[in-house]
Amino acid sequence: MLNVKIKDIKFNNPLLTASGTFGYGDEVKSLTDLSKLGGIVTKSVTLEPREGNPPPRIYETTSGMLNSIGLANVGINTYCEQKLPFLNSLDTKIIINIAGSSLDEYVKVLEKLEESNGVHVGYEINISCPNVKKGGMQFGVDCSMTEQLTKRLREKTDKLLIMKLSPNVTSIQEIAKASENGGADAVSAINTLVGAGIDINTRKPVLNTTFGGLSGPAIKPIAIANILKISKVVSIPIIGIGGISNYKDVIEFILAGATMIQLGTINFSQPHRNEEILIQLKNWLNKNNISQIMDLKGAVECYS
Amino acid sequence: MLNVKIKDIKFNNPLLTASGTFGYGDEVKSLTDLSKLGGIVTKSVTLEPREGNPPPRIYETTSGMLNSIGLANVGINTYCEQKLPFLNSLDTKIIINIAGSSLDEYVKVLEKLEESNGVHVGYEINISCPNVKKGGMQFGVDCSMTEQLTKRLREKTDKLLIMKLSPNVTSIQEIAKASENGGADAVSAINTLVGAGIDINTRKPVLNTTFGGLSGPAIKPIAIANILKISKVVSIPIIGIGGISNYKDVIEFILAGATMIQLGTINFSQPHRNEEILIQLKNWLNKNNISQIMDLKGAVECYS
Amino acid sequence: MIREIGQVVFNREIAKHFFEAEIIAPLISSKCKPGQFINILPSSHWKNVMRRPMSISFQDDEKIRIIYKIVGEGTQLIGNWKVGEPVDLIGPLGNYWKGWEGYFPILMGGGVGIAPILNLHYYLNSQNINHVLIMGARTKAEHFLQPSQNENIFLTTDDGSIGVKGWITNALNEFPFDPLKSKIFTCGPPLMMEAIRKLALDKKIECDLALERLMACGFGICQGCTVEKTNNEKGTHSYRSKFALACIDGPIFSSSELVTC
Amino acid sequence: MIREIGQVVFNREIAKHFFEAEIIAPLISSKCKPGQFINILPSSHWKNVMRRPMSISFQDDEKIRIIYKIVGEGTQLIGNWKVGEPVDLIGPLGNYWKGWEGYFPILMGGGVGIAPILNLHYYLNSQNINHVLIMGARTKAEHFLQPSQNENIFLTTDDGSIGVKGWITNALNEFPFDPLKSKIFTCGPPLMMEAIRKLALDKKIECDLALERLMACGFGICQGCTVEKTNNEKGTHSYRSKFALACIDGPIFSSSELVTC
Ligand SMILES: Cc1cc2nc3c(=O)[nH]c(=O)nc-3n(C[C@H](O)[C@H](O)[C@H](O)COP(=O)(O)OP(=O)(O)OC[C@H]3O[C@@H](n4cnc5c(N)ncnc54)[C@H](O)[C@@H]3O)c2cc1C
Ligand SMILES: Cc1cc2nc3c(=O)[nH]c(=O)nc-3n(C[C@H](O)[C@H](O)[C@H](O)COP(=O)(O)OP(=O)(O)OC[C@H]3O[C@@H](n4cnc5c(N)ncnc54)[C@H](O)[C@@H]3O)c2cc1C
Ligand SMILES: Cc1cc2nc3c(=O)[nH]c(=O)nc-3n(C[C@H](O)[C@H](O)[C@H](O)COP(=O)(O)O)c2cc1C
Ligand SMILES: Cc1cc2nc3c(=O)[nH]c(=O)nc-3n(C[C@H](O)[C@H](O)[C@H](O)COP(=O)(O)O)c2cc1C
Ligand code: FES
Ligand code: FES
Repeated sequence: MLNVKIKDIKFNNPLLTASGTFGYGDEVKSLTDLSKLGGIVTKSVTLEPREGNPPPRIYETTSGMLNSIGLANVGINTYCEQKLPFLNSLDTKIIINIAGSSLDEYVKVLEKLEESNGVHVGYEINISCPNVKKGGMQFGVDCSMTEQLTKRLREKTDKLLIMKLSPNVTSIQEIAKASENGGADAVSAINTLVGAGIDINTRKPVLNTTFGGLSGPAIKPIAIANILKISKVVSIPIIGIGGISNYKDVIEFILAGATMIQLGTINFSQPHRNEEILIQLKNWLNKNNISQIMDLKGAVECYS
Repeated sequence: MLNVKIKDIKFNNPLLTASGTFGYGDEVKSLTDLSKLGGIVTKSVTLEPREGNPPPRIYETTSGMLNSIGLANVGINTYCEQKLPFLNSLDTKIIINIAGSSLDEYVKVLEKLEESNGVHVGYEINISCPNVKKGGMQFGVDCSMTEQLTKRLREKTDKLLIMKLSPNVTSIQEIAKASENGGADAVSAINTLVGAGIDINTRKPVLNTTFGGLSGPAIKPIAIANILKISKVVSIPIIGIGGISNYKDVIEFILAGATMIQLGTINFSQPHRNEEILIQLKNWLNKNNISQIMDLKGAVECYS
Repeated sequence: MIREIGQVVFNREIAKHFFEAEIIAPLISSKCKPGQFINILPSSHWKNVMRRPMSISFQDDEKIRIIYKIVGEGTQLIGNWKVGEPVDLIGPLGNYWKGWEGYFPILMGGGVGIAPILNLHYYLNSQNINHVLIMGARTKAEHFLQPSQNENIFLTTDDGSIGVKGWITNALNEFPFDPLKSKIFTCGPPLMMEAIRKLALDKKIECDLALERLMACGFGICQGCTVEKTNNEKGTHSYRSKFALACIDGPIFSSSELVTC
Repeated sequence: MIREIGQVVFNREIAKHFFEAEIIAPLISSKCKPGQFINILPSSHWKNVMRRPMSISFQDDEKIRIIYKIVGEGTQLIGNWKVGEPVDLIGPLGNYWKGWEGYFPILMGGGVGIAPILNLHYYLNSQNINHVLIMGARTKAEHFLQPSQNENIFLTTDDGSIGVKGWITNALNEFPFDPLKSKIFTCGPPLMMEAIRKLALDKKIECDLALERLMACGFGICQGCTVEKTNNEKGTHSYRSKFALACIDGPIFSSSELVTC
């Protein structure tokens, strides 16, 4: 009743964990049963190791948080050596999130992963990270760059190719279309919104980098609006992200047009929430006599 | 200690009320002392009366709300007849917010107000309303339209001319610069963010118009980021708006670069909050030996 | 309309799922009229952007009461109010019941819609105005009044466990009245009110209904609590003749001016 | 590390501004070691996105305790915990105190930093390991221990109202010790720890410090609780040799590896 399909890949349920909010699964495995998840999207990996931004990197806001981790990660070589074996051993689907500072960098990382012995089912391409100086968001705000990047990556892989979109643009529809035109199998949205805060006593920004990404329940209405907009212009599946914290939110995203969803910030305080959501989703579907969750996909009934 | 100046206009303090969240002052006058305010920005007025969008028009979200009022208002003629005399009688500064569906419409409304006997000190131009089909946001996302509109209005008035900016763009800096180039005395930011929600039981959007504007504490980090960005590129004053609910928020906006601020959604549940804020601001400034609140303007100390 | 910090006198369960709180609030209580409501800050830590509106169910010179059901976070916090606790209220808000002169008032309250109906009932009693009070609920345990033929108090329950079985409108068969000389005052769940509205239009009974709408402010500044009206008379407030505001043009509307409840 | 629903045994004020709660949490208490912490959901209605970390101040086979100060909303909710209430915990988290073999342990706790220090004190006592315990506070009312020359317990206060007057480091003059054969274990406000760290580096005393950082998760997945380290040794986790994570690489660090507290 909960299983969903993107291209030829079957997922047991529509729940993924969002990149950067679930590590590589190893840290969390004593807190939740990973095999119950639809899948895990891993923390962004880049060509070179990155130490990330200096502290402070996170801050709590009203019903949300700011982060500027800055893509801290071990780099693709160490990743293949040390993280892949563990990921391979997990009883859930793995989607590897890739970030880069140039088209070539993205392509190289993907190539290395294609040559690796990873059993991951696909890639999520982070073209929307607001927390690094070069790369990241500069792709996600430009249609032709997005299309070009998608095309080049498409040539290199038959695995799932998912472009992760930024909400920090005038028209997310155009970037979504560019992704579809480039050959992406799906788009995921949204990444964090650009935000900032200032400590009034020290007069310093709450983040070392001044600007960071806003996530959490505060942004859910913005995420829903973006899913609705994207679903009007593309026919590839959409993976909904942004402030999801309970089963009702999951249904709301699916009604808006999402095929799958990702749990992000909620994992920090409720790493087991995915299990609760699965039970509650089933109960709700039963109570409402809905046999397949995908019957709800895009089933919103607009007023006019 | 709290007074501020924009062009030649002196305000007793930096607190304004945001358009659409304080009516015309008449409804609220038994709940708060209007003369204590720095000023009131009135609900958007348009050339013709508008009945606004059908219900439902509002919805509560996590630490925020969605609205799609749709610029319901009496139209400029009735406005001049019935609202202006009351506004004239108020012991506080009045800024009249104008919206329109075309350049000409904005200009006509402003002309009528210039010819009226209003004693308002200026205009705030709403080029950023996400809740009407035509006009509103279409201006606020386009630089040359913004500059053109600002120029035409500038020709018609010597009163304060404030352009109200939308955060729903890739680069708010460009729109801010266009406003400055067009001759605006100040910019105000931000208007609401495009958001949506779906009732999972009825499958209907929570707003009749599907999309609406998100406001409230949830959006404060986004507003602060926008103020910081704008303050880097323009030299005219910035009026900060977005999720302000206490005196600390006011200081945060001023540190980020705002000269004045507007209280919006908070007026609905705490219409007297402005009075509390003024007292707390004074106490805080005294405790910190700051003689003028404007000493804090833009005083954020970024890490690098 | 003012903001007043009231003080809780009591806060207790009066029937299954129904709670009643009494609050000392002399400024509001001395001004309010039956049918009006207050807008409540459920707690000083309240992080939502909207207060929670509640009808006034009783008033004297010093105190007011509310009757409420716990449905979400706000009402849960209200349920936690302790005796003596200060509570932040704005009121009195909205219009009030009127126009019973020359009519036989039939008061019909269902669910938590009983609150403003009860206050009208007390008022009519104090004025010795003869009337009927009908209260509807799902089952006996949800009723806190006793039926009384003498006092013209009728109860209905969905399951017949007390009073008349079935819809609240069934109770209209229990006593004689002249439709053309009677007027219904009602508040309750939308479906119930819509049934009463249609019946009233059908039988040409005058009928005023108190509606609920989501309210951000409660005093006319957010323009969110829209009620669609049938007649589009052009007036000064043209924009409010089609879409009225439940908080200042209502919450009480006449059956004929509404598109739906 | 697991999630456990504990049950509150008591929750009381033990000194001015200081509260102590005891929680039945057998899974966590049977695994944790002095220096470790738990991450707490202050209430089931908690709307913030982060839990609130607290050090374990006492442990037996079944129960743990925390000592806390009320500083904001989260600790206020914790202060409201009732006896018997279920509370949602993740733990045990972080590394733990170690490396006292061959050293004379000097335990120094200030403010709420006393919690993990106290747990180490209990542990060393249970192992009959001779050590000194120094507790610092602003004033007498904030202390809940008695000074005792016999048991090597020293108190300091800013105002001299009990124990040694002035900074906690002043207490180091109260007893003889050999810097090269002693090791400081400390937790407290950043300024205090920074002073101790500098003193330790200066006098070449071994010193481990438990730091506080804002934590979104507490178990290594958000990468937000960054601690800047001096040595940039290239290792497998190159990205964590410059910026360590307080929740899994710490909270306890050695004075020499830190840039600042
Ligand atoms: C004029 C008026 C008078 C009312 N009188 C009573 C009364 O006497 N007794 C009573 O029990 N209830 C009354 N209500 C309904 C009451 O306001 C809601 O039950 C209450 O707001 C629920 O809040 P919550 O946080 O517990 O639930 P939530 O979970 O937040 O909401 C549950 C439902 O309550 C309604 N609601 C929530 N917030 C508001 C709001 N700001 N304005 C209007 N409706 C809201 C919505 O329909 C919502 O779907 C009245 C409503 C109005 C508009
Ligand atoms: C490893 C560790 C152990 C701690 N042990 C104790 C202890 O034993 N006793 C004690 O009283 N306090 C302890 N703290 C501090 C405690 O976590 C904060 O006092 C508490 O989180 C404040 O929450 P609040 O909602 O009441 O205040 P808020 O108003 O939300 O915050 C006040 C301050 O508390 C800190 N804080 C808030 N949230 C967090 C968070 N998620 N992670 C870290 N710090 C935060 C921040 O510095 C913030 O500025 C510890 C912190 C850490 C990191
Ligand atoms: C601490 C943190 C780190 C993140 N790191 C990444 C990342 O490395 N790559 C990426 O594509 N998204 C990253 N994100 C964005 C999330 O995957 C997600 O898109 C966003 O947080 C919105 O979802 P949420 O509101 O449910 O958290 C990160 C988010 C947070 C909060
Ligand atoms: C119900 C409502 C109505 C609004 N109407 C207008 C309007 O008519 N014109 C306008 O320029 N902005 C309007 N706004 C936007 C506010 O002025 C303000 O920019 C926005 O709400 C963000 O501030 P806040 O988070 O403090 O509410 C409206 C906002 C709300 C919530
Ligand atoms: S509730 Fe705001 S106008 Fe009615
Ligand atoms: S708190 Fe999340 S990694 Fe340390």
